[in-house]
Amino acid sequence: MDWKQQSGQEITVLLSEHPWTAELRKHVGAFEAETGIKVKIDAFAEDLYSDRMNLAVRSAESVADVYMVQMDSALYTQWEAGAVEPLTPYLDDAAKTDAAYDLADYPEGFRAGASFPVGQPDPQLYAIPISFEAYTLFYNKELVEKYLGGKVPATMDELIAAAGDISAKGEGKIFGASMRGKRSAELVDTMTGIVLDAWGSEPASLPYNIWFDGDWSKPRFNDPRIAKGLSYYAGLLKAGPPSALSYGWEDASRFFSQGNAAFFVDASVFGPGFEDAKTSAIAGKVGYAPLPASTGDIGYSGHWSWGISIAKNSAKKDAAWLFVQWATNKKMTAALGVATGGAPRDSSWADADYVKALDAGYVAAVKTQMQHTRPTSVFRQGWSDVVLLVVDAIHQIYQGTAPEDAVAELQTNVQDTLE
Amino acid sequence: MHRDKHIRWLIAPALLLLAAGTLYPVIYAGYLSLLQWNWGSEAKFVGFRNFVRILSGTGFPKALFNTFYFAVFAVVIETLLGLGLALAINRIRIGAGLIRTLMILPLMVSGIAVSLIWKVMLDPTLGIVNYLLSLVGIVGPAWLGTVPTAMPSIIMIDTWWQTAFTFIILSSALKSLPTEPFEAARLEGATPFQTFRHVTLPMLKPVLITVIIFRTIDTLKVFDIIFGTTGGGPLRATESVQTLAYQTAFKSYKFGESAAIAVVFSLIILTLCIIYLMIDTDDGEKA
Amino acid sequence: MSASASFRRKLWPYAVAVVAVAVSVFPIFWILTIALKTRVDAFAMPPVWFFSPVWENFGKAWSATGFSGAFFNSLIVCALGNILALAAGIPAAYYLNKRHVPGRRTILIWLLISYMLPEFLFIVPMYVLFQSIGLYDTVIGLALIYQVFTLPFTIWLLRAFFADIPEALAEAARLEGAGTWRIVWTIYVPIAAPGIAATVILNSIKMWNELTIALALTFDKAQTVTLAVAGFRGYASIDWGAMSAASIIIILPMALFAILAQRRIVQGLSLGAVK
Amino acid sequence: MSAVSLQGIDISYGSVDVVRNLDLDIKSGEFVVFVGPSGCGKSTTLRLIAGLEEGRSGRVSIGDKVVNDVDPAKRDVAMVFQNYALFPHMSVADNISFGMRLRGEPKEKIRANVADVARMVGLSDHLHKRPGALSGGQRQRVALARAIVRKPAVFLFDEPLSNLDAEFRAAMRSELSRLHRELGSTMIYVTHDQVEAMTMGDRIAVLAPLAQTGHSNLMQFGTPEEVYHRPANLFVAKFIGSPPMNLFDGRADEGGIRFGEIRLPMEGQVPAAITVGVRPEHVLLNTGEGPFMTGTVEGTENLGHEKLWFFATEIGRIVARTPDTGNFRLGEAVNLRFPAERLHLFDAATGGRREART
Amino acid sequence: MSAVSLQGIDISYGSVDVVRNLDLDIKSGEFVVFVGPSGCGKSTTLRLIAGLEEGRSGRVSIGDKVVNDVDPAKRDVAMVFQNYALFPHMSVADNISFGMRLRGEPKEKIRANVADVARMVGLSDHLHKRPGALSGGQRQRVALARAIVRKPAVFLFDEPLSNLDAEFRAAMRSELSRLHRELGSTMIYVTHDQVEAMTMGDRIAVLAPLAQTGHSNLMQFGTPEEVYHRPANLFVAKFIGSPPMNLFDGRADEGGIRFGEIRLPMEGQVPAAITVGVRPEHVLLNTGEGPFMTGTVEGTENLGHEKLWFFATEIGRIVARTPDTGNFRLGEAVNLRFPAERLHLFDAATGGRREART
Ligand SMILES: Nc1ncnc2c1ncn2[C@@H]1O[C@H](COP(=O)(O)OP(=O)(O)OP(=O)(O)O)[C@@H](O)[C@H]1O
Ligand SMILES: Nc1ncnc2c1ncn2[C@@H]1O[C@H](COP(=O)(O)OP(=O)(O)OP(=O)(O)O)[C@@H](O)[C@H]1O
Ligand SMILES: [Mg+2]
Ligand SMILES: [Mg+2]
Repeated sequence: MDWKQQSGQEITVLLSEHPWTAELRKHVGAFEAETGIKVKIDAFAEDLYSDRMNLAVRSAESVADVYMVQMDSALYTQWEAGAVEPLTPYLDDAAKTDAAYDLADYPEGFRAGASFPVGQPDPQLYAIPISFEAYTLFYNKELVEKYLGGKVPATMDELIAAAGDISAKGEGKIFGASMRGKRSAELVDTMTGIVLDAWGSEPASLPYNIWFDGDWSKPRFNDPRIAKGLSYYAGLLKAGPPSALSYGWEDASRFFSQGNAAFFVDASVFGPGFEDAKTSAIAGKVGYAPLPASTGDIGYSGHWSWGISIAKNSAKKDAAWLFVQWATNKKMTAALGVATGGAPRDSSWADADYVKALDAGYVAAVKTQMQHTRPTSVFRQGWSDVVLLVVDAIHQIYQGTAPEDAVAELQTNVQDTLE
Repeated sequence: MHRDKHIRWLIAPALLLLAAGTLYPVIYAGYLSLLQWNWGSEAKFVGFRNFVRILSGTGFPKALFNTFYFAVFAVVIETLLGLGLALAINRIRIGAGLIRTLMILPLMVSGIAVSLIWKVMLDPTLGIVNYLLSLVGIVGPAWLGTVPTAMPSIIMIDTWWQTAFTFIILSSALKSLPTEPFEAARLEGATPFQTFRHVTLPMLKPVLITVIIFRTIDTLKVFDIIFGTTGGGPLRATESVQTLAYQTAFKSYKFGESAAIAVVFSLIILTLCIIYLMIDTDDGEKA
Repeated sequence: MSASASFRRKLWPYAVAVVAVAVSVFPIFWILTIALKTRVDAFAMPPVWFFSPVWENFGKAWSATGFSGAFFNSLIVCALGNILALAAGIPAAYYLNKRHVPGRRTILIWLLISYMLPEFLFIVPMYVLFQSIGLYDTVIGLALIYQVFTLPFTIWLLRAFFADIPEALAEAARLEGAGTWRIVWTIYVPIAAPGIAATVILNSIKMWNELTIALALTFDKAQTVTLAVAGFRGYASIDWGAMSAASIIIILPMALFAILAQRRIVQGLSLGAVK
Repeated sequence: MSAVSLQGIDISYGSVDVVRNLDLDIKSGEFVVFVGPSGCGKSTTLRLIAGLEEGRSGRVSIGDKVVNDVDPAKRDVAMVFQNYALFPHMSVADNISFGMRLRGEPKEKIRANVADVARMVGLSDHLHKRPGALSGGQRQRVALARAIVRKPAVFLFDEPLSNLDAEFRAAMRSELSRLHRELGSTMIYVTHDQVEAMTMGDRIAVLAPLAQTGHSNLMQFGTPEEVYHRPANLFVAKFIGSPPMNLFDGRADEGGIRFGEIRLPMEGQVPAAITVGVRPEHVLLNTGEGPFMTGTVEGTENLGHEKLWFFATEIGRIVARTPDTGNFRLGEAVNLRFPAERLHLFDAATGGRREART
Repeated sequence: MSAVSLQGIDISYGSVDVVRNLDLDIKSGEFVVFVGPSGCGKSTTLRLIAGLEEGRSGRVSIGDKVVNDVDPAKRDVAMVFQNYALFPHMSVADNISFGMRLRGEPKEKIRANVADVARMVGLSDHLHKRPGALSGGQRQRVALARAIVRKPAVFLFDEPLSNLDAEFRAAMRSELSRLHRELGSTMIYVTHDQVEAMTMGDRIAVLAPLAQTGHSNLMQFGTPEEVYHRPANLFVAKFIGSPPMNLFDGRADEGGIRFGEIRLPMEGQVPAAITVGVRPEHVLLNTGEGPFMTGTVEGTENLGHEKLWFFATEIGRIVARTPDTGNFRLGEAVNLRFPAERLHLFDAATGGRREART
């Protein structure tokens, strides 16, 4: 395979401001040298990114060649809209793909989430994961030591009880948990991670995930396991600071990193930030653990991924593919994974440099959690509307509505919305 | 000067810009509102189904209510406050320029930054506001975090942010009023309030009406400070028409429905404006 | 009335001003402290009142990718946008200030419609349109599309200001041989200067801080400063310091500009030329 | 320089007619004074000539051109507005030179002309000030200067000296007369000042409010002599002269008229009711010969250079004017004589002048 | 009702002094007229009394209260502004009744009072109009009506009749005099009209611009008689009277003064240079006895009731006023006589009046 085959091209890469992106910038020079392709990186903050990326890939003119995409319904919608280029043909072409690339190094679940059409024969791959996040438990070792005698709760019920306890003792300064509760579709993954914990080991398959019973016309939001999962979430919010319902991730993580909360349940990607003494008051004091179990002794959870894709409207797809291939090869995945703490290739977790760069507790926890995660995505138009309804249900439970009543209403609302 | 034949050229450039900027999107939006279209996939003509949907659902009416709740309070407070401040500062001779500049600083902060800073300041635990309140023995509420306090908090944030808008316009309007009627009113024994009521207010009327119209539209279109602080929560307590429409368009990709929301909403605002223009028959009367 | 009463009469506006200024400025001051403190101090409560300022956030903000470029883009967009809005808006305001001109009411309503168009409703069609006519990702395109809200605002506001100017002045100028354009530019514009200054300040602020349209209709060449600031909100981490510093930096040109424009507003004019 | 002619002019504000059926032929280079009670339409007529007001019907010509459709800017007309209409944002100098600057005249010339006319109206020390910092009279002078500096074909002056003191007013009057001679411009001048009306105009147009006359506003258009000494009707007789003419009822009496104890012969057809007028300065006090009536001194006013005397007589109150030398006591009885050749007779029904005296 | 007293008043705009060291004691119920050239500070002084202007120093009292720190609203002063200062957004009726409405007086009373004063100023038909739809004179009458309806302790009139016609003006003068009698209010009245000044005021204050006098603005404060017949200085002599007093240079000559061929004896110390004045109506034409000089008729002005004659003489131009009877031809030589008791003498250096004549 000739890395120089597209030399002289210039490609535009549209990225979200993600730790991966920051790390990538340091390596782009090497790619340019190796391929002779010039790379222009356009990176935007996440909340601006989605809108712009969606405009860019759907436009008639080419705006970006390679772009970062959320490997959930966002990718799915683009696929439906025919805006994204299938990558399988490139992978299958020996002239375009290096023999050492090894797609199988990615866990099956990651690949499945980016292959369409779902559940049909011969699906095509549309994105390659660049980072993943598993929903895990972070704790403040000092506070756990002070209030719980160092014992990390083993079950969800214990966790919530302990968190409530800490809040009660914390005199309005220290709280048991810090969770994001702001009404936003962004909440989908954290929330799904916790519901998956309540769901346990039972199967849940894409595109419906746990939410539908194998058919879009059969929502099961009033399933007792979902009710339980949502009430966990509400319970954790309740054990948090009083304005938790207005907290986005930036507020929840800041609250935790200032040392005011004992527990924080969210994506593993926050880990590296907490260990940075410049931005965190609790660097070196953070403990990591898989989500506490809700039944049995294993805590289940969800994972979620960013991927990169090639825009259908790109005029330089071959050069774009070279970039995608390079950025996701084994070496780069491990190198860039250092920044995200979530390298999506199995091989990375065996990479000494990668593991060494991260907190040992963190690596252990994420590695364990990875064994018990499922995708948090649902592939359906309008899914984010439903997510907001789910968030509303959490808010209701938070405000005191009985979980059963909340999910019953949720079920009706979802039916209305999807009808 | 009715005989001025060229006067119609004065409006031409504005009409041109206006036509270019609005005709196409307005027609487009009207058309979109009749479609079921998910941006990319096939568009399907569904007639007025989108309208029926949004009007019969709970989301839109709730958002509409919230929006008016917000708008009414924000406009009233900001107008009164802006007017009061403009009147007060108008009496200041020395340092007025500096004071005015400092007072319009909030307006210069972008919506994102406003949301961030106020969320930081209003944090019940880590925020300066409740800390300062605690110094005087008040236990501050959870501001953005509870249903009853969320919207008032947003109104408060908007008041901080946008009062400068009404203030600066009314300030300059006060500056351009003729001084003679004020002197006459003083001699007639008018108290400051009476002067305000009978002289200042009527003379400010054209500007004041304009300010209110634009503030009303602005507040009805409220988006960034809600999006940035509560995202419409808790429990939809702060969801506005714009956040709903945004969500519908850019998060759910339901462009037809989003356009329908916009159309209904525009019609409501339009009706308000037309009612105003009908009532206001004697605008522009001169001495 | 005693001397102290008259003293009080003169002082209360200052008291009001002090409170108003304090309330207006405090949150901005707070942003500034976040920019100047270390991240950990920034959010400590009770607040850390005494700290040695960390200036690096400002350097970091300014040198962040695209920030300075975006800064100048925004300046150009503001300048162009204001020029367009005034060039088209002043004559239009004059026209619409007259009572019996054709289409007056219709145009006034149309202006309001234009102003109230939800941005996300027209960014999709505009995105498509701009790409096909080459205005996508240009400062000119942005300045043009901003007229959708700056123009209505300018026209309505100036119309209200023009309403206070006695018609006799226009008549006098006309007899002196001035055509309509001259009358507008040499009589109405200078007399309504406070109003125009306020309009320009407000338009500038609005364009400077506009996010949604800029997000949709620019890519990199014409990226504006608000987009650049939003860039400090990263994924799973916000560079609070740099973001705050950037927020302060982007207030500066507007503030500077406002100070200049203030003069016009403060001066005012006594219209003591007409009985 | 240009004749101004109005033909069949009607002007109304909304549904209210202000001017109706006005015909006026002003000769080129003539100095015409408009007088009339407040609200009778003087300013409106000037504005019509300037092109600032549009008549409902009628024809306006300047020179030999019908100007109904000509832009005010192109009529070569300068106007001193009754309310000054100064530009508040310009200095006095800039106000005055506005028109010249518009026409792009050379800076040097502008400066020289402004300096000239400023000296003429006594504003040399105020050229840098804005109108807001001027006194009332100073503002009026700026308005005057702005018109004068233009040297147009037609000047329209709307009470241009009303706020000036007597001394200055006299000076300005002669300046304007000089200007009129030098430029030969047509000038139309509205004033409430009797002295100005009498001394400045080649002809005087006396206007009345429509409400009072019903048909047309123009009551008389003639030389000052004519208007003062041969008022065309009662309206003019009352309006011109200060204090106004004494008027009293007379009645036809054997081919003559009689009022009080005085009887005058009269030729031609004598109207049944007649109004007799005599100006205060023509009432002879204790002098002259012939029939007289007795008046009792009721009051006096000393104007400095002259005195007014108010008498109660059998026909009503009579005012007489004398040089300040005369002296009567209050209550004193004085013989009042009215020289026949000084009497004015008007048909009491129509108000028209009757000249039927031998 | 209230005396108005100014003591040591200085007023300046920025660095320019407009009024300096003004002392004026106006008695309660007095009618005082302010006259003076345009820009001399009349309006400024009224505004000071009203409280709209703040002096740099000095004391203003109304009644027996020092009002320097009293709000204008509380001074019980009504003012007719020179520029009217009407409320543009209110109807005439509302303009007039503004103060009454503020005080919450009963509707019925307001309506009645407004109707009364509107009738008095002739605005009954215009009560519903806004100022913008009024003629200049009508606006002025609204301003007048607004002040009158108040019936305050002190009235300040700033040229309240300048835009009214002679007939109406005369009517208003007597209305104001009646009001003055009835209310007993103190009235201060600025005018440029000599007739008004002479007839209306109990006393006249003659003001001069600071620039011309240097020390103080007040040139004379006395009854109309005094001011007209015994002007305190050259300034007053020139300013009062229209046409103004004839002034010419005289010189000391053997215990008397001489001008032209005329010599007058004079007692006391005679200043080296003296200015002699005589009013136009005191110049005798071809009559009287004693020394005369010859003047050639240069021009004439017919004011209707009187004539002005302009003579060229060896001492300069002399104006004479006669009843309209006299008649001279242009160029005719006429004997001019100046009765000694009618002459005014002023020290040419200081301008002060000299009474040193026997
Ligand atoms: N706001 C001001 N700023 C500066 N100078 C002023 C201001 N107002 C008035 N003046 C000056 O003060 C002087 C006195 O003005 P004032 O209005 O009192 O004159 P006036 O005697 O009323 O004259 P007029 O008879 O023309 O009305 C004038 O020379 C005028 O130019
Ligand atoms: N804009 C207007 N709308 C309605 N009526 C008006 C308007 N302007 C003037 N008038 C009326 O028209 C009549 C004539 O006004 P005009 O100004 O010509 O009078 P004028 O003779 O100049 O009086 P003055 O001597 O008082 O200046 C007045 O009765 C006035 O009330
Ligand atoms: Mg007029
Ligand atoms: Mg004055």
